[in-house]
Amino acid sequence: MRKIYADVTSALEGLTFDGMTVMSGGFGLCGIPENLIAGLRDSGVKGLTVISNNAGVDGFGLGQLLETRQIAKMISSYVGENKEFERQYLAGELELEFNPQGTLAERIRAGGAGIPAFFTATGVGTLVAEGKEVRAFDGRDYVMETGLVADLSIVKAWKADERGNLVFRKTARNFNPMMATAGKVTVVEVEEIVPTGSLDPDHIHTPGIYVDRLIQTVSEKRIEQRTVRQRSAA
Amino acid sequence: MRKIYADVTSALEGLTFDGMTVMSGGFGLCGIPENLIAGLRDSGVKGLTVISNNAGVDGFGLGQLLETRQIAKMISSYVGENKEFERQYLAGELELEFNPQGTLAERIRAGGAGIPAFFTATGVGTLVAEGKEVRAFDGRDYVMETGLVADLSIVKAWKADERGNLVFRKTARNFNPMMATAGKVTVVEVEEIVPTGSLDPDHIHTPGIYVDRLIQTVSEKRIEQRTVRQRSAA
Amino acid sequence: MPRTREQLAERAAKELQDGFYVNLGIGIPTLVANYIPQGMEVTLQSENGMLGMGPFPYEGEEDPDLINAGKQTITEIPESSYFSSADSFAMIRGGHINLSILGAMEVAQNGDIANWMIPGKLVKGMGGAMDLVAGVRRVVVVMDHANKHGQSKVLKECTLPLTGAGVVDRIITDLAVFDVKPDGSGLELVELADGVTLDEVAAKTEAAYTVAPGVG
Amino acid sequence: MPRTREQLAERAAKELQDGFYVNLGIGIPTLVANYIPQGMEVTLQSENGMLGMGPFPYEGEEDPDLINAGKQTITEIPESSYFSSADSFAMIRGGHINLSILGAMEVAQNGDIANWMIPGKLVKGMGGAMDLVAGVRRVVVVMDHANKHGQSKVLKECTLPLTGAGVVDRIITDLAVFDVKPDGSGLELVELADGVTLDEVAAKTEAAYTVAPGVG
Repeated sequence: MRKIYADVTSALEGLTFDGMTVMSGGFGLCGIPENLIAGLRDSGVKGLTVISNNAGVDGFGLGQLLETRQIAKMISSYVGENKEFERQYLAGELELEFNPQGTLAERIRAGGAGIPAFFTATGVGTLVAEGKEVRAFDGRDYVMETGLVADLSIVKAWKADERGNLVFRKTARNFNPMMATAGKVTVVEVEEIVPTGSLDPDHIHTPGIYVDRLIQTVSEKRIEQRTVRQRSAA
Repeated sequence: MRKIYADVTSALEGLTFDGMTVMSGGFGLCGIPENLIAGLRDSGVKGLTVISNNAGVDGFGLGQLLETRQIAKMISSYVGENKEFERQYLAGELELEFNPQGTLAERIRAGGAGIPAFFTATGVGTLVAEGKEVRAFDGRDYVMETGLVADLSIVKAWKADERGNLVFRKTARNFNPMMATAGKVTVVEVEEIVPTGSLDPDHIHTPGIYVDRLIQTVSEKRIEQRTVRQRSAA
Repeated sequence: MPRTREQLAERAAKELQDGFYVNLGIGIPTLVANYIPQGMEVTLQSENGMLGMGPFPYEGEEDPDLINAGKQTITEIPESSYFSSADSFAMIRGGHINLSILGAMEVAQNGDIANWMIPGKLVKGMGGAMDLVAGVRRVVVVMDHANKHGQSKVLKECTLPLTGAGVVDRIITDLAVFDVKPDGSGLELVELADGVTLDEVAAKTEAAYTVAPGVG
Repeated sequence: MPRTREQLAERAAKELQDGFYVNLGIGIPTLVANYIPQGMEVTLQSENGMLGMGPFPYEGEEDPDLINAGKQTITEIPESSYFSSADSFAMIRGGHINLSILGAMEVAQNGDIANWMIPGKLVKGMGGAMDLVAGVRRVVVVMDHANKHGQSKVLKECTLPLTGAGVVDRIITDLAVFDVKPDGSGLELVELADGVTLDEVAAKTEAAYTVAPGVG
């Protein structure tokens, strides 16, 4: 039970400092640690470098930290859905580093796996490779990319046991498992904490070793692009 | 059903050629594709480079391919359990490349993931780093290791569905998932083929995209080091 | 006559083959899913972490934990599997996806593609596009032949920052289909849309190209 | 008197801390699992792909799909999880394991360790040892102070090919405990086994070392 915290405030206590780097899981609004993001906002921490595939929407997800100007820099692959982001970026108030999505995912995985750098063909011949080492292997050019780590990773999972073993649900998995490995400290919010032993050991996505603190929360789970098909006429 | 083959012979037909490189899953005798190894032996293919963490035991697993002298080179991390291996190696009949186990696992993962090279601290300052590039990142030295691919990967899983989605069981998972990704062709033997849709999509370890051919087999699953504890006296 | 959006998607669907694993980009490429021939086994990958992507859900059955790379709600099918973003792009980067069909702002005769950034305009990011064009075995671009100013999008050289260099295999436009010749010698016109003439394509194409035997 | 194997394991168990994730090597280190204090939460990792390793099975309950890194049959416990070898060594290499306790043939005063290869003898391979010493946060060696010829295994410099350079944090022998000073200045003797004198250690140790205040 040592990993389980009562609420967002206690789960983040002592972990935040101005100028820190935070990884935040999720793809779009799917699988984001929405309660922990709100907790970071409430903590008042400033000058954050946030590593997250996207930047939330106005007023939700990381949009909340943009509104309060707590983010100094984003490392992302796509940030299209956020007017406040756009405004701050165009005004030069926000620094932005774009990574190809797969390179971002692999940099995080590498950071957690003790790999300081790797080569990928993604981005060769583009702006992404500028200033980076490019090297040929077997006649093809690859660019060297470096591993990423964070002072804090905030992660959303579906279920956890009391030892912090995690299971994700459907495409809400996305960046969460790698980020759990790449934070010096990893805090996880889940929809349900179950007794240790009730998750199938063959089906645990993230072993508890990567989880420092754990809270059970209720999530809004907002849908960004509700898209449906028509039922055939009866 | 297009991926399902009737037996080992048909599953390997047209895939073998002398001098080819084969990855073979398993750790010790746990989770080895024992029927496909026997199939390679029966195919008569020669001059194999075999990438496998271990080399089987005399007469079982890769030991079968050593007996018949079909292996020219092994890339492994530990090969202690095999007298015929020892004899051939000491006689200079068998080439051997030792990789640290984690480096071997990561090289295979990299090969399957389109990463031609990566840096690791493992082996720096040892024989393993000789002749390889060593570079400092953040003040620590790392050695560059390259990705591995194979002409053929043979893999053992527990269950598969008809589309080749795989689930492994306990520590029989080991090297199998990465090898499935790093073979130009991947052939998998499983204990049970279940209807598509009966595996939980959140719990599939290896998506069917990595599986070219699939057979259902009966495995001996020999135990290498049977170790037990005493029951307390009643 | 130039192909409509639906006709472009229908034509692009002819690139599919039985047993293929395919990643479809946003926009017209997404429509290709509607034209998979009956009985053909095609598995769709979504780079946010799903293989075996089903159709949009019926109203009331949307699941916020189940979206595609365009952030749209989707559904599961029997062969579906989920995985992390790292595993998803390992699949893409490692060359395991047979085919990527995606849109573009510009394609050059050497196979360069630009589809993520217009200097001076707000840049939203490349998302997974750079990984897809670099990693997928065959890259097919589906786009209008000309931009809204009537300028050719099939160019000698891209003017916009690249998404990938020398990565496109085929270009399907509303007027024609070009192959990027694997020997690097440029484009070959391999198909005209119904009612479109060689002269019309010539007039609207900046890139140099040869014409395959029997076309026109 | 020199510590027995069991006493060495018992002493090594004092390196454990509540909440630690630990990888135990083959031999004496494996015995450390028997001395985990009651109520202390220690999770054992097995580098072939398991976290939360249980004890050996009862006879008749062996599972060929469930072995440890020494290929011995083991069991599952409630907190167990399984993963691939790549994920296992990502855990090790990434510095997520708190402590590795392992045996050695030689350790040098700069923290070098040799435990995988004797030139001229058959080499079985390094297995996961190089990854463990390079990746785990704290590396503690448990070994006899001298080899079977009576020669010190605690050396100025290793004579055998290294498993890792400058990676050992502490050496526990049957005679004493040494810390490898983090500033690179060499060894410090921090503890004597019961009944062992400073003179005895001095006589049997090739490496240079300082003696911590209060020892001896």
